[in-house]
Amino acid sequence: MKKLINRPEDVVKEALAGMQAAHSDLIRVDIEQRIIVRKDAPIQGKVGVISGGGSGHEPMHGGFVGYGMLDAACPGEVFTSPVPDQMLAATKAVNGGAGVLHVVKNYTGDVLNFEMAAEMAAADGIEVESVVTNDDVAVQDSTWTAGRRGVGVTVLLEKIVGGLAETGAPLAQVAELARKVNNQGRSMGMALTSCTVPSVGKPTFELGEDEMEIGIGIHGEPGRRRVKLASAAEVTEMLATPVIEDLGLKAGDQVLAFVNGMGGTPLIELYIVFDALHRILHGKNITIARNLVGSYITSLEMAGASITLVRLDDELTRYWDAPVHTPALRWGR
Amino acid sequence: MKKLINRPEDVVKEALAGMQAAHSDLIRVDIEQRIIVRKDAPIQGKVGVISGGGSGHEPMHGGFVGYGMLDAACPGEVFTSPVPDQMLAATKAVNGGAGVLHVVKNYTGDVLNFEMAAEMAAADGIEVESVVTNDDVAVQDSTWTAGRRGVGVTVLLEKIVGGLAETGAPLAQVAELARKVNNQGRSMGMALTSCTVPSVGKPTFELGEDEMEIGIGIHGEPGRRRVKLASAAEVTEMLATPVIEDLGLKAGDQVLAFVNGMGGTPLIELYIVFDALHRILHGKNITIARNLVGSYITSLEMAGASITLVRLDDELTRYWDAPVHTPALRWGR
Amino acid sequence: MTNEDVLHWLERTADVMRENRAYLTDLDSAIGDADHGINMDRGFSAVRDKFPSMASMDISTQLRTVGTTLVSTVGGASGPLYGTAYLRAAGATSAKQELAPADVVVMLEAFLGGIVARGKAQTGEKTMVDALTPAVAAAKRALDQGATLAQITSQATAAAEEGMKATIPMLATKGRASYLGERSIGHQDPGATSSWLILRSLAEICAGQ
Amino acid sequence: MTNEDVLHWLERTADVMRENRAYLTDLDSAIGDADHGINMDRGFSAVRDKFPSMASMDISTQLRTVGTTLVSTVGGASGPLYGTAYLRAAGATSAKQELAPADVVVMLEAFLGGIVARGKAQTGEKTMVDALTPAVAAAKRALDQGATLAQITSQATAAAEEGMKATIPMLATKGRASYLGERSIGHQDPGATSSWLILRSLAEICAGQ
Ligand SMILES: Nc1ncnc2c1ncn2[C@@H]1O[C@H](COP(=O)(O)OP(=O)(O)O)[C@@H](O)[C@H]1O
Ligand SMILES: Nc1ncnc2c1ncn2[C@@H]1O[C@H](COP(=O)(O)OP(=O)(O)O)[C@@H](O)[C@H]1O
Ligand SMILES: [Mg+2]
Ligand SMILES: [Mg+2]
Ligand SMILES: [Mg+2]
Ligand SMILES: [Mg+2]
Repeated sequence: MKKLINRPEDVVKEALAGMQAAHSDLIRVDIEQRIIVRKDAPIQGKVGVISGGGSGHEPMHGGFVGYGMLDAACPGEVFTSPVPDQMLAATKAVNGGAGVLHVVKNYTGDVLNFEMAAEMAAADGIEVESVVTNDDVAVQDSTWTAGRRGVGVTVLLEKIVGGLAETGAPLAQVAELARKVNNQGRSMGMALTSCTVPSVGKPTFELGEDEMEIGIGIHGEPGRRRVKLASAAEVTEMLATPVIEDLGLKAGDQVLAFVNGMGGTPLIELYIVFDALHRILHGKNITIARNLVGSYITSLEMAGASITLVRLDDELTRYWDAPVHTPALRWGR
Repeated sequence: MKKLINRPEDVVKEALAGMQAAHSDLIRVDIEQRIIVRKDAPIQGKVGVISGGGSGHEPMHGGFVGYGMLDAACPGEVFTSPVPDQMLAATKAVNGGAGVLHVVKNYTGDVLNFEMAAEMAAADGIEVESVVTNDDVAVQDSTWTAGRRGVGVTVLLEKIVGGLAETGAPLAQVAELARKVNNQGRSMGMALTSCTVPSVGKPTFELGEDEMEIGIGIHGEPGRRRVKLASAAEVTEMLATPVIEDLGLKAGDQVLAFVNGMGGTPLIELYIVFDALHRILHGKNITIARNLVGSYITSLEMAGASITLVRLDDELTRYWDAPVHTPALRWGR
Repeated sequence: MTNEDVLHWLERTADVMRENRAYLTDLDSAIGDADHGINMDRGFSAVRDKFPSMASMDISTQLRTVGTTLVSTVGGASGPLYGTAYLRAAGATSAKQELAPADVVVMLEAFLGGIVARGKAQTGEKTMVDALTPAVAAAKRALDQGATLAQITSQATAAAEEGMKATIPMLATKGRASYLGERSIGHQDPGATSSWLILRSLAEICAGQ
Repeated sequence: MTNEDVLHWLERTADVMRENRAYLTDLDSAIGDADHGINMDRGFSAVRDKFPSMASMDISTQLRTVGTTLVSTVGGASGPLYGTAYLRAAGATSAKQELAPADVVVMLEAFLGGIVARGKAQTGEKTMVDALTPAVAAAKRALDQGATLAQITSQATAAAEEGMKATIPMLATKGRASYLGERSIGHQDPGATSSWLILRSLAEICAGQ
């Protein structure tokens, strides 16, 4: 295992310490409780927006804590959902009296732990709404699965919803916008290589030199199918087509296009994928009104990429454009 | 070779097309002339700041073109210096009458090509100053080498100098600040893995599962020495110590600390390195007044990291903090 | 069984989870995210830290302690699932100083009930439920036939092992493995395996009686 | 030699650079950045595109065209170095309709002169200069002894090959390889190798005469 780490069991703790040291102007890290809280939280009268999940997806979610996005994040062990105690602590830390939104990616572990946390928060008299993201079209016939996974849309949703929450909008409206973003977004990802969970020490799956996985999640789970390596243009086609179809995009639609790297893929390749995606959408007369290109929701050092498209309207565009100031995303201030 | 690319010979061209499609609000890409120009260039009365070098280091340099940083960038083939024609075209495109600064990383290829470009520009009556960055402490006794390489400091220099140029300062002053930043900064890098030049198709060097290279450049050149894998804390020590000593940092000094990923190393590991660096500097009573953590000067998909420290004073801090709006770095607007 | 026996059971479980940390994680690598063994070991290591204080607790309090500890240290799907299981088991044994064979069966039913209540899985979905459901049924049968606690728990363990093996050909429709679709077939479910280990530890303790 | 011979030389050089693309790149992988063969092939492919128009040019214009083409397509260290070399060669042959053996030696001197002027390297620094310096010396010697053009160029090529091999034990102090320090020892310099190939192509053409 080749990683810049110390003891595997200290990876999350030390990465959190590094974030604290680098971003003390924006966030407060509670290493003990394992939560990252916006420095000025709780903000009276503002809905608190929190999220969380396993670590290994950096910058998600801790890198999105700050003005105009998340009020707190709960990092679990690598690829393992955090525990209800963390979510409860985060919920309490950001509750400014207007209630708290839990942004939950649809994985059994995340859903069950956030569910328990919401029960505890309710018991403490804190109003909580939960929104579950499930944008991964690689997971089909969700009646026969735990349901589509929450992946790339989660990042965009946290930005857009955080923008609305900053205006002082009530919890119900914030939750409603969150559901709307989730409904308007779809994603699909692929891997050129596997990744190694530090405490495991060997790759989660083996891939031949001439193979790739299509339809992977963000936890090094094997994908839906293994195929021979293909060109960036072909890969982009494989990812974009099901996304476009599942979302029912039509000529004239405007989208927010997000080309995401899985952690080990350099920016130069992501721009090649974005170029291919741009051609595909242009050919269908679908306009990329906004875009995000970079590694924002990763699987440790996995090489690969995912494509997320969100259908935009004025409301979504407005809150995407709204100022944000977090360690990983910043504009407008 | 596992990459999200099409034909190796199209990598640079397609990545440029992707950048154009993603950032048309900030930059103008001339695929034919192979230059990336700030959208509102030339700006009358403002010194134009340009840089360039081989591709494969994204986001450097193209990702730094925009308000408050570079006016243009010249991307060469992967790991190969661009040609004088590109540099001349970029120089002409950004010349607003106040002259143009060439930021050149110290590699024979870059130096010789920029030298020829400067001769051509002078022949065309454009005032050009060149500043060569050479911050890599891995290269010793530069009387016996082509001199120290230009690495991480280049990124920070382009931001700081771009901030001053934005104020309308004259060419001589801009060049002087550039030399000052270069003098006040040092870097050192390491690799956990090699990288593969697309048109070559196989790794530039082979590294055993238990080996790493210390003192690498940014072109997949082998490093100064090959050692057994070590912990993040030990690696950080190996990189930081020569930087601190060569820069002669003393207790009470303030620095801009830059932990850079080489392309294949995920953010979670960079924060662990930053945590280790923070401990080392804290122990020496050196204050990290500003920092940058992320993959900004890369070697394709190489796994590894580099550490850059720049001694700060009020002037450097002011122009580091100044607003910047480029594809890769943005704050203050 | 006494609170001392329960403590032995929990100690045995903690050891077994450590011994099988890599095995459970390998199973999870094939159809999940390679952490089940790590999760279970982390959770039961936290439980181990509480053993000193648990000697003086009554059975229900011991089980409640395990439940809350797992909930707050395991994470993942198995944390809330096993956490709820032990919490329900605690509820089913409250105020009991000793557990008669019938009480143990009631406890196991509650254990399974907690997992089903939390996870909403039915048998055949390639989860813990596929090991625990036949195990509880076997335990009941043995009890009705007047078997001893040793027989009840060993027959429950045997049934759990069968149920666990039966997950191999199953298509996962719950949990992470369900994302694999057809590719989940041919692999043994990690959670069903940890459930079997929990029961086997119980049987080993009761074998003494 | 006529402008037709020069064109043959350049055509041969372009083919040789293509054939040795991988070889030169491998040499550069060991002590550089794995692109020398790619750079030379890219440059001479661009030159190849100009062959049609070059047939009607005089020798000096042919060489100038090669120089400007290499400068604007190769990049790296070798682009300005070889570019300047051909430009200087063009200068040394201006207004000549044919090159006598003495003119060819003058051309080769100018070629080397351009590389030294641009790169400031001396012999022993593990660069092109280590192949070209002995080659030019050998050419002069042969000329003084009244050798034929075929003999001059083949002796220059032999000297270049020796000089190229002599770079193997050298410690690089110029160019990218110098960053390796001691580790540059034991590897043949890529640029010295391409210089030898350029001379060998010339000798092959002149062998006919
Ligand atoms: N809905 C569910 N009901 C019962 N058991 C489940 C359910 N979902 C998952 N499981 C069990 O959880 C196990 C995985 O646990 P673990 O790997 O620790 O969590 P995660 O899947 O979050 O990484 C699976 O093998 C399966 O037996
Ligand atoms: N200062 C110099 N003078 C002469 N030749 C040089 C000098 N620096 C480098 N070279 C030659 O250039 C060759 C490398 O060329 P190339 O790989 O194309 O460029 P780069 O090093 O920029 O990648 C070296 O093998 C060496 O022979
Ligand atoms: Mg997990
Ligand atoms: Mg090069
Ligand atoms: Mg798991
Ligand atoms: Mg080279």
